[in-house]
Amino acid sequence: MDKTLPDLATAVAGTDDGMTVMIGGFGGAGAPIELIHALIDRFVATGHPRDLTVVNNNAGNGHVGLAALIEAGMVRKLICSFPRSADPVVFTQLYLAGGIELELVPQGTLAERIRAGGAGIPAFYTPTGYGTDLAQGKPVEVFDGRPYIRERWLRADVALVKAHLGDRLGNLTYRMAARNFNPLMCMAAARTIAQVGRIVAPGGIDPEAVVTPGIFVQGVVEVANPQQEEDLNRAGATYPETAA
Amino acid sequence: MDKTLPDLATAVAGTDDGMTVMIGGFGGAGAPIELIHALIDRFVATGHPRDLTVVNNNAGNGHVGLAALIEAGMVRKLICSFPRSADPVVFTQLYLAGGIELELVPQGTLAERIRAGGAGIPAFYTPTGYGTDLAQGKPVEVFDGRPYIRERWLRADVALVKAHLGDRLGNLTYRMAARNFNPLMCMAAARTIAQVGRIVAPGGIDPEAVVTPGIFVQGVVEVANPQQEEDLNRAGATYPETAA
Amino acid sequence: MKLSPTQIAWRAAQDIADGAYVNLGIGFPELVAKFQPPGRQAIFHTENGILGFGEAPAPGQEDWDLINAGKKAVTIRPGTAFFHHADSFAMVRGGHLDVAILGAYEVAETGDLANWSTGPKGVPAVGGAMDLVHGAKRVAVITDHTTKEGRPKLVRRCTLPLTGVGCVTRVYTSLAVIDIVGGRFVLREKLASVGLGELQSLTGAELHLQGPVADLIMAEV
Amino acid sequence: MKLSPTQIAWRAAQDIADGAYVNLGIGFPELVAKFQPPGRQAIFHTENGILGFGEAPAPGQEDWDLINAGKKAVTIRPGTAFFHHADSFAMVRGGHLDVAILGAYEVAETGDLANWSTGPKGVPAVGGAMDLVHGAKRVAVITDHTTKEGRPKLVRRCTLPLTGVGCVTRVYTSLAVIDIVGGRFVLREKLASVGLGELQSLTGAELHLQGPVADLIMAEV
Repeated sequence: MDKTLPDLATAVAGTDDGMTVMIGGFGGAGAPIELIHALIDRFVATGHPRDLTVVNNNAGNGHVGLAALIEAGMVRKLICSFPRSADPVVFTQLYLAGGIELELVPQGTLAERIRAGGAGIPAFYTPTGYGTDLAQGKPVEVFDGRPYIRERWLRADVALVKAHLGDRLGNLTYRMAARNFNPLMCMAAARTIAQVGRIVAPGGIDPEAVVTPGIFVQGVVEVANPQQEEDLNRAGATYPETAA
Repeated sequence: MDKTLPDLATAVAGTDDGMTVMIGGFGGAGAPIELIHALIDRFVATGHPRDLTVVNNNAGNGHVGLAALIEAGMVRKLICSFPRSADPVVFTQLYLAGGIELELVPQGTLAERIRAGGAGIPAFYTPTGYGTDLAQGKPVEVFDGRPYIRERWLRADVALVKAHLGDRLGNLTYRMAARNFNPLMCMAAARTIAQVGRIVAPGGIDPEAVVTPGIFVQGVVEVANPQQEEDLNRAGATYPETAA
Repeated sequence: MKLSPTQIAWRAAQDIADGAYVNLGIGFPELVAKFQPPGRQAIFHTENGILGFGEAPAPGQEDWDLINAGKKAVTIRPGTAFFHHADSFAMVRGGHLDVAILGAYEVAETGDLANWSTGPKGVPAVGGAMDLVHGAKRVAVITDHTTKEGRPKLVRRCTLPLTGVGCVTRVYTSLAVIDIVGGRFVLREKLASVGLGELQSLTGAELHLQGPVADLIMAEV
Repeated sequence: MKLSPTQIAWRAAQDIADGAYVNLGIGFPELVAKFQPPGRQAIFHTENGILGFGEAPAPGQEDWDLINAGKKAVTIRPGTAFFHHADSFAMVRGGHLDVAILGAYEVAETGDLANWSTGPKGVPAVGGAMDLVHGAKRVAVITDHTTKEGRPKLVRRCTLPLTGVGCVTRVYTSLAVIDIVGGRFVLREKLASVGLGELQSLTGAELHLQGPVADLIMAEV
């Protein structure tokens, strides 16, 4: 078995119109910039995929990565906790114009809903959000005298994640706080594609140090020296690159 | 801050009558034999703790570790998935004589209930056990056309776990399949005591390799070259040692 | 004339694809690992937190921190991963395993399985059985076609305590390979030497035909 | 005469024990980390999966894989641990943090907090605020005693969208330290230069006295 994919175009080939796509990262840390840009390339070339539902903690920053995906008009709905950033203009304008749907989810609930999706737990109770506007319509139950609201799992057709090391079996490690939502999204998608800084031979990752076991990963593509959203934004980058 | 404890007696001093005690391990792997034996020592010396509710995957094997704890008469109730082993005579005889209560929980549900306890999730739904005798009395709910049963979290007063490396902040790693329930129980107890093969300085564990972050651990005691239940049983050991 | 347990395990192993994620129940199902067809390498999962473990070590080489769900010593291979019990059962319940192969006391035409308890006597023990029957893409059973007393193990409705409802999709027996489709037993393969009438007489619910019935191979193992 | 934000942060820092696990909300609350009393070392948690991180790196030394919840670069220290978002919020919801210190638009005498939304205009964003108000053993607020327009931020009932119900246990303001006990504001400290009547007039719900009221220290920071 070899889950290695030859290039980014192949890696994003299975993402189709109307799909739910989880995209890893918290802000720029752990954001799979190259995979997102490959998805935009495909849309520019073919008009697909479109009408995507995207799950991410944020709504993009500047004009690269997730912000560029939204700017390209590929996203119908965003499920996130914090659609603000240093430069949130792309999402903000589209949202205020009614051009994109937003499901706002508290950050811990978002993480737990994704984990639940991956773990076969269709619903769970949490104190988070009880008594607030974000609990509207959700069942309330009292356990041991304290009220909780019921939340449903989140699952996706595709997850695009960024990892540090990967092997051909799909085992992954992450780099520092670039871990964040990535391991959870690997669990919750029917098809998880990981861009990794380096592909190593099986056994090249200590079995104790594997963060995402290969069972949660369907494809691995090597992207050496991946771009950082923060660096791109400081350089004023856009994607696709605009003519000067 | 220094969570290091000087010896095993100090480590188990906070475990009192009637408490719920989670004990790590799956069979012998990851079982904190020395902590359990220290608890027995205390009982032998003082008559306490007794009437414990113990959470473990199993019910002990032979006459050491958890089996010895049960044999000493310290356990009122056991919550486990598989109270059988190569030599289950201690639990079996006591159970059939009506001397110990058993709550049988499917293994995955047991793990998830403990994790839920640690994660502040008071209840969740699972397909496991639906339509079986173990679902009796549990609420059933249909999600997306499929029936699930509702399970409650499990929390404990004390968790006794076995880890490989630990530092004075409580960060832990485990050794191979000795990980099993240990990291989950660390999360679910008000007071978690870990016996570790070696205490290292903070930073001696790679931040990426920490399995249990110190926030989940209240005490760390060094037990170099810990005993393996399997080796003890092959040698016909009992605890406390009986006169020949 | 019937398949030995080893031959049943061999037959079940033929349906496991290269790279498949597989959980084998404790005991008899563990035999399946020995018969992977040449060129295929399944990745075995064990409930206690290992993916991609290897065979048993030589006697005397056991490390008791490296065991499987049956508490037997195993080994690591390149690509092995360790994880805790909640992640392990996330793999199970979350639909990530391609196949789970389990033993059975009874399998019903409804797909119901009874394999954990023979009744209220003695000490009950369930382990991971009730979890394993949910989530794996395929849940297969390997079993003798009848009990030692000659009573059918494939039945209309289970009489023993259930492990799971409507969960089994294929049964490999000492006489046949049978799928469970829409609440019916559908015969796919049978020993050439066993007539359809004889097979039906040893089966506690109606066997349905749906397409051709192949000969069940009696491997020389 | 009132405490500056820095002085409020200093006051809040005095109540954090050595070894306490602490989450500081984005922005103003982050100031608290600067004023740990000598000999004490709290362990800071950030939602995006770091425990025990250190101060900001020197400009130019940032690693953008090593950021806090405010997306600002931080550093590691001996004993730092990384983990994923579900484990991070298990720490939050599961009652493992000793204290969370947050900003506020409004705090009610009921302990209700409003700190995430000023109403239906614009783009709503909640982040981890609703999670943080549950689970920490103490949920404290640091805030100016009144709005820029001079209206009370401590009120009988919140008028803005709630972040959480009955969650705040202590409020550090520019004029006072106030506990929330049984649905009432209980005054613990106030600036010596501010009279009780004046303080009450700047507070939107009744201030109760229960034991002595100490002088609020105006630290030279």
